Order: sequence, then structure tokens, then C-alpha cells
Amino acid sequence: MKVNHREINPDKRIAMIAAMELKGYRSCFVGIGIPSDTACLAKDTIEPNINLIYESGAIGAMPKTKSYSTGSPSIAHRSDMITDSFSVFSDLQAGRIDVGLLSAAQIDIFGNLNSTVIGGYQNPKVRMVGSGGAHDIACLIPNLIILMPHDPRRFVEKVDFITSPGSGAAFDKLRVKYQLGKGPSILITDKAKFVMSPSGWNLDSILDDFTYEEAVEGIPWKLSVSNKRIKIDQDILSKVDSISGL
Amino acid sequence: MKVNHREINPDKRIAMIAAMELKGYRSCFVGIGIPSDTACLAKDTIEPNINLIYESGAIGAMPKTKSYSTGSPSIAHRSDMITDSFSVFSDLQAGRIDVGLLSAAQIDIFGNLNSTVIGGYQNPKVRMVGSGGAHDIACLIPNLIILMPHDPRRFVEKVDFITSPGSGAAFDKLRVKYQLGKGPSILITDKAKFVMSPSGWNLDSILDDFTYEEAVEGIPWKLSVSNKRIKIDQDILSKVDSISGL
Amino acid sequence: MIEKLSNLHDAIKKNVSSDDLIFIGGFGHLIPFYLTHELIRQNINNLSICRSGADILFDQLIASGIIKKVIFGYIGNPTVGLSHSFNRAYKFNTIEIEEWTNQSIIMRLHAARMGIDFIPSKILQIGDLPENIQFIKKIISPYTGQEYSAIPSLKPDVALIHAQQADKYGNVQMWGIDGDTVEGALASDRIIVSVERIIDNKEIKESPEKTIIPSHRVTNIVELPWGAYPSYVSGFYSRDDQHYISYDSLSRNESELERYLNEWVINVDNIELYMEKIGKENRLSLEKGLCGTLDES
Amino acid sequence: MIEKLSNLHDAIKKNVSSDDLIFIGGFGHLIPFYLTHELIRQNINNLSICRSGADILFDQLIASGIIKKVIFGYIGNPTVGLSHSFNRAYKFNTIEIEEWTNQSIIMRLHAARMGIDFIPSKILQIGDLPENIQFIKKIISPYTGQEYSAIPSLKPDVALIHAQQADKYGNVQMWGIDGDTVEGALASDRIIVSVERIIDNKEIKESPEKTIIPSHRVTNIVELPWGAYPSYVSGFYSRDDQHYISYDSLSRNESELERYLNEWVINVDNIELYMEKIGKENRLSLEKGLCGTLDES
Repeated sequence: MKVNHREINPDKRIAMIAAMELKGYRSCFVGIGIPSDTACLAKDTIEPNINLIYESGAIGAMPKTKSYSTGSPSIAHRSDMITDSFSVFSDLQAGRIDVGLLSAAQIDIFGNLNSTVIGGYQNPKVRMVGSGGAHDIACLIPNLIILMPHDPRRFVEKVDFITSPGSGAAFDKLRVKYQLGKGPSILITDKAKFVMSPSGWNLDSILDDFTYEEAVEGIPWKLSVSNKRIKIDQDILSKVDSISGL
Repeated sequence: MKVNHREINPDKRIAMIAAMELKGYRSCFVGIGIPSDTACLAKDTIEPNINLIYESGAIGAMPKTKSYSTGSPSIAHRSDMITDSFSVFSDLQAGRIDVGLLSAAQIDIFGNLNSTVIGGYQNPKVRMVGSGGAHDIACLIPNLIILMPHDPRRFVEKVDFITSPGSGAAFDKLRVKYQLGKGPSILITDKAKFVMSPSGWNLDSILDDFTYEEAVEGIPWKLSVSNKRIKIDQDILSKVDSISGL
Repeated sequence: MIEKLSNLHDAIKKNVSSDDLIFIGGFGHLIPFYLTHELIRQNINNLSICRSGADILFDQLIASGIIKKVIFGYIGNPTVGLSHSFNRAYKFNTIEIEEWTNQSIIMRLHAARMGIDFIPSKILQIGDLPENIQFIKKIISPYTGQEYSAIPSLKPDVALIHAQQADKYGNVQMWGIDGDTVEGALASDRIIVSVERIIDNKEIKESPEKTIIPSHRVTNIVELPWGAYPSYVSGFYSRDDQHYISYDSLSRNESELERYLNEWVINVDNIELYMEKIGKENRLSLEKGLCGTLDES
Repeated sequence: MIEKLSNLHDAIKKNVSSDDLIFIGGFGHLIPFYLTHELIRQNINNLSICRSGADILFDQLIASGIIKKVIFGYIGNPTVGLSHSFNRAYKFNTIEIEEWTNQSIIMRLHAARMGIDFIPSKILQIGDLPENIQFIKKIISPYTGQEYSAIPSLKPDVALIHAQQADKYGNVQMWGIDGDTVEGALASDRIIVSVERIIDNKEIKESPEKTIIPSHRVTNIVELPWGAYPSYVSGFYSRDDQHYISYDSLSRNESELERYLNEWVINVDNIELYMEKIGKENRLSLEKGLCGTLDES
């Protein structure tokens, strides 16, 4: 099956690329939206052994309809376990959950994420929803993958507010000192994959049918060229349309 | 109904006298044995509003058969709630449980209780079961009632080991400093009731049909005379035989 | 046993006062809309409200002008958008905020539930949040020297929660998603619970594992079927996602929102009117939805 | 999904080593007798064992000479009497002990479960226990100056627990008395669970509230019906109080106890033999007892 990836919608492209990163993990802390959809896609294809954990306390759901809240009926329905948020966050802090997926309104070169305010904290241009569990996941999860639609306004030199701390030079030492997770190591957009280095994100590979220029367009960080191509797993490609939220 | 209390067995006498002390309380932390039986008797008679809380996490049971463990079938069966021990001990520390009942191998004038060793800790004559939840209850519960069979060997000048701290001059100041409960305030034997003062236990009242000499026999503390008599509530008297463990 | 049944008016009137700190239950599931709306109807003001993830019920309370302070980890309309009333109040400085994260709010409640001042945690040590929580302090482990943030306890005066069922003595049974509802209730001094139905104590004793708050901790039980609408109740009715979506657009406009609050809060001053307002057809469709009574999936 | 089913021998062999710290579940209810006896049969020694309230299973392990250290809040034969093997070992200095209280052991496990070093608590500040826990330290609240004991975390290498049922993926379901069983399991690095029966994942999904450990945390599941005898399993069989009473007298005498251990542990090296040893008549009577399958009360 030959597919032109440009014809697939951006959310699905993110989910497909990111799903491939979940291979080998056993437990995944997910929020509603693309993170949840990505994990469902991975579980349905290349990583059936991954357990989806929602902060509402539901574990093991595979929502069949669009979910609005991490506590929605589709998340509770036919889950394997319903515990409480305290228990899930305790497991998170104890290092018992393998990998997390996060998105945000803004991201910078060190993977700092902002979901709090655009502008200053006291007098913002836009006041957003706040951390929720994002700060907690970004601090504590051993492995963190960031998912971002390729909207240049989201990619900034420095986020207006660090809701969820990144890694690299910014926080690596403090992360060791405070026994935190190692912070974001992978960034997936709808066109490319980036990996974290001490000096920030490097372009790792580009989705088939997209150019280097498209992959880095509007991103304010210095990014070297990469010729590596992302090939979507056939099983993922064939099942992406069946994931409820996508 | 005229009863000679000398003809009632000692455990039942303790339970009857102590049950009368539970009037007005809403929640009671109980262990297996006379404490549990006492609370059941009170609930069945003068204080139907009292909720029995076992450290196993069972709440609201009224065991119909003899129970050996705080986790026994009779404690789980037909309880109103089964939570976990963490939850019960948290409620205890937060001051959310009204009253507790404890017994032990030894008691002294300040209500210090010993359930750990007879003799020295490192090389004891008798090694006993240890604190269990007794230390925790003695420290934390707002109101504490001690139940002791009148066996002179149990009443000592100074306990060999303070498993569960008492009150009076010994610990009153530290109890305030550490935000603890006020410690034991009432001691019930099978012949009498004692109340705590800063200088230790005072004899409060004596069960009908027993003499002052019998009530204080073998107790090594200085105790003034009391002419007050304990009259058992008729309802309690008529139902004491129906309590399973007694 | 002491009977805890109450009518809605008295349960709120007797147990909630101006200046109280209120924990509001419901994590997507079991949000106590109708019970909490009574605060608006009785115009009890100067309130502080807290929970981890707050949705449109918080928005409605803020819009009604009875809130002094919001203590939260998240505030919005999940997936749909922002909390517009919160954002207006924030902009015009008509409310105080104390902004945490979901985990830290839950740990604050957990500390209160355990009867201690603080709990050590690894979070809130890096990023911009810690410096905006001006009173947060550090604590050093006496065993390892490890540096933690000291998460201070948060002990609400009152918890308002919704559950499936309770007996008249106050044994409350809940199933499905809990989130931080039980944690917040157990942390609070008084607990007021609205339920879909009152059941016999005999039924409680048949499944004591479903009981999540013991009777002696409960202040009052109020029977309010459909009281969690437009959120949902597992085993009763599903979530009205469309209501949340409509709320996003109408709440952008203050006069439209005022009309909504009149229609859905002020004028529906008994639960039968609320059920009527939801509508027979919509109720049937929600009963057939996921997790509803008539759900056959 | 990864299948977690294992035979008993491999589950213990692969996951427990000499010198491990082991949490053993069961609070009156669900004590994992048969699963834990495998430690004796495989002679894995130098073990440290911990839990809040320990009963005759601890006594049997100590009698078998495989225990280096006991960490406990209570050790005995509930209501019936003392732990005679523990007392002998204590007298002759053949084991180390670390003596706490039930609440402090549970809080130690709770701290480990939460991934922190210690939890502040009001207990263990007065009386003779604190000074006999030589390494216990104090902590001062940075908010109020309140002085607390710092209860250090306790993170076991392995938890051995028994539950009613699980699926092959490792979703474990339990009901009835929990005590500190789930807390101890969640605190541990590896979790081995024996169950009365294996059920289909479909059945798990019908009552997800009964699941108490998620599949990804579970190391192995071993099907061992009657594995909790002489303790009990709600919904399956009642407690054999008489067995506990007999154990008190026989365990006072070392050679009688050796005979008992041969009969009840060494020689019953598969679960069918254990069931046979319990006896058909006794099993039927326990099934009819309180909380048993055939309980009609």
C-alpha cells in the first residue's frame, strides 16, 4: 500500500509516529486527546503489552468513542481497574510507570512546556487551564515523549511560563539532585521526530513525503539537517482510522 | 430483677461497666476480645449510634460468633464498610475517631500499658506479642478507656516496658506538645472504675456486691476510699449473655 | 442510629457558611452540580473552593460572584476549552487564586486526611510553578539528606460530593471513577453527600466494599436523582458532552451566561424541575449511553 | 499481553533470593500460606520478612530457620497466644528484630508506595518503643514548627500475597478484609500472587473496581486453590480457628512442630496434596462456614 502521508490529517500523523516510540514499554501515563489516542493505537498494533493509565484512576481502557475528560464514561467502561488518582500519582512518583505522553500550548528548545499563561503570570494575554497533572508527569516519569502539532506559534525560544519542566542544560542537574525522571527525550510533530541533547532538540528524522524545510518551518531553534526518514509501520497505518478520537 | 454481680463472670462484668462509658460516642476503635465485646454490648443497648471500627479496615460489624482475629470472617461479615488499615489509622491520627478501648498484660499508676516484654527488653522473662495498634491508639485517640481483669499481677508500680503510653504527670506535657490524644482517662476492672488525675488513678466507684477491699486488692497504688456504687443498666444486664465472645 | 437524611436547603444552610473552604467532589464522573448550585441559590458568599481538576461547575460558581478564592490544579472545560468566567475574574482581579498541580492538590488533601501538616514530595522543585506558590517550603530527609518540597496539608471545612447511593445512617456507596473525590471528602471536617437513591442498610451490608465513607463521618445525605447532570453517574446515566460544548460558547458572553444560570440554577429550585429541564428525551438517551442504566454495550 | 501465569516452583525460584526483604500479605484474611511455604520447601534463606500484624505463618518461617530478620508491629497467634518459635529465636538470639507498631509499619510501606523516604507522624514520640528503634529520627514541620517522628520508608524486594482471582495478564481482584495487603504489595518491587481461581479478562472488565493491583505491576500469578488455609478467603472458605488453636499447643514443643512442618509443608509439595491434607470433610465444613461459598447466613 503506497500512501501519501500529506493526505493524512496532522493529528493522525502525530499519533502514528509517536505510537512507534511506545514499543517495549509496559505502562503509559496518558491524558485525553492525542496522547490517549497514540497509546491506544500502539496497544492495538505494535505494543499490545502496554497498559494505559489515566490520572482519574482508570487503567486498561481502550475508549471506543471520543472522550472529553480523563474521567469520561468511555475511560471507565471496560477498563481493567479503577483505582483513585492518589494511587496513580503515587505509582508515578515511585517510578512505577514507564512512559508518559504530554502536549501543551508552547514548547521551547529544552522541552519546557507551557499550559498556564501566554504573557506574564500576573497579567496574561491568555490565561489557560494550568498544569493539571502535566507538571507532575514531566517531573516524575522516567521517559517522556512530547506530542505537538506543527503550529509555529507553539514553538518558541523560551516559553512564557514553565508549567512542565524540560531537560537538557536547563534542568538535567536538578533532575538528578531531586531524583526526578530524565525529562523529555523525544518530540513528535506531524512532520518529524526530534531528540533531546544537552543543548536542546535535534532533528532526528522526517516523515515520508515531507521536506526538511517543512519539518523545521517556523521553529526558532537551530536545527541541523537530517536525511533519516520515518517509515510508518503498516499495521499502524492500516489501523489509525479506527482510533476513536482521531 | 435483683442480681448478685459476684455470680457474673469477670469478663462480662468488665464489658457491662465499660459499655456504660460509651454513651454519647459516635465511633469507637476496638480490638478483638473484651474491647470488641464491650462496644457490641453498648451498641446493642445504650448507644445504638456508635460505629465499631476495627484496624483490619472493617467498620460497622456486630460479630455473632467468637472472633479470633481483627480480620476474622465474623468481623467482615455484614459490616457496613470494608476499607484498609491505612485509612483507619489515618482517621485515627486525624482525630476522626472518638474513643478507643485497650487492654494489656500490665498497667501502672499513670495508665502506661505493656504488651511487649515481662522483664528487660533485650533478655525478657516473657516475650509477648508487641504493640500491634495499641501504641498508636494510646497515642492518638482523643478518649481512651482501659479494660483490665482484676489480676493483681497485672497492676504494677511501673510497667516493665511502656508499649502504650499513659497520661498524668508522666506524659501530659508531651501529649500537648506532640498534638496527641489526652491518654487514658478511665480504667475499668471487673470490680471497679478508676479515673485518671495528674498524680495517677483514683478509685471512682465500685460495682454492687463488691467491697472496697476487693476493688483495690493487690493494686500497688495509693487509692482513697470511695463509696460510689456502679449500678449496671438493666438493658445491658439483660443482654450481656447474648454477646458472642463473652 | 442517627439519621443523616436531610432536605437540600437545610443540609447546605446548616453546614456551609460564608468564608468556608469547600472541597467539591467529582472527577469527570459524579460532579455534584445540583447540590453545589444550592450555594448559589442561597447566595452563600466569600467562599474558597478547591479540588485538583475543576470543570464548569467551578466556572458557574465564579460567575455567580460567591467565590473569594480558587485553589486548583487545573481549571477548564475538559477537551472543549477554557473556564471563561475564571479567566474574566482572574483578569479583573475579582478572585484570589492558589495554583498547584493535580498531584500536589491531592497530596495536600492526603496530608489533611492523615492528620499531618505536610507530606514530602519530589514535585514542585523545578519550573515556574514553585516560585508562584509563595509559601511553599522545602524539607530535607533526615535519613538520606534528600531534598523534597514540603506539600502543606489542605483541610476543607466542608466537602460536597455526589455518589450512587447511601442508607439513611450515612453509609455512602460509590463505584466507577473516583479521582480525588473520596480523598477530598475524608480530608474535610463535614461531608455532605447527594445520592441518586437511598437504599436500605441491609443492601449496604451485602457489599460493604462499595462503601467509601463510613456513616459516622457523614454530616448529611440528600437524595438528588440526576444531581450530577451534565456529568455522569456510572450505572445511572451517561455524560452530556453536548451540554459542556454548548457551555463553552455561551459562557464566553456574560449576559448569555447569566441567562443560563437563571435557567439552570436559580429557577430550578427543586430537583424535579432540574429533571424536567434536562428533558425526558435527553434523560432517556443518557440512560442508554455508556455507563447508563440502559447501556447494553 | 504478557502472560503472568506461572507454576509455583518457578514463581518463587525466579523472583526470590537469599537476603531479600519480603512483604507477606494477609490480615487475618487471605494469608498466603501455601505460596509462602514454598520458601521453606526451596530452602531460600537469610530472608527478612515484614508486615504489620504477623500470625502463625511467620512462626512457621522462623521455625524453619530461613529467616534472618523480622520487621513487625505484632507477632503472635491472634487471641490464642504467642508466637513460640519467634520467642525461642528471640531468646537464643538467632534472629534480628525490628519492632514497630501496626500503624508505623503501614506508614513505612505507604512511604515506599509513594516513592518518598519518610512520612511525618505523631506516633512513636513517647513511651519505650521509640528508644528501641535506634535509627528513628525526628522531623520539624516547616509550616508550624510541629515536631513529628519521621517514619522511614520500607520497600520490600518481593511481596507474596493471596487473592480471590486474577486473569492471565495479572489483573488481580480481591474483596473482603485487606488490612495492609494491598499497601504492602504496591510498595514492593516484585509482586507474586496466588489466587483461588484464574478468570477471563472479560470478567475482570465487568467489575474493574474489584481489581486491586494492575497487571503491569504483577510479576507472576499462581493458581493455588485453598492456598490461604488455615486462614480464609471471603466467598470461598471460612477460617479454621481450630487449626490455629492446635498450632498453639504443638508449636510449644520443637519436635512436635518439626513433625507438623513435615506434614503440612515439606511433604505436601503440590496443592492437591495440601487440599487432601486439609480433608474433604473439613473443606466442606469451611465452605459452609461464615464467608464460605456455601455460607447461607
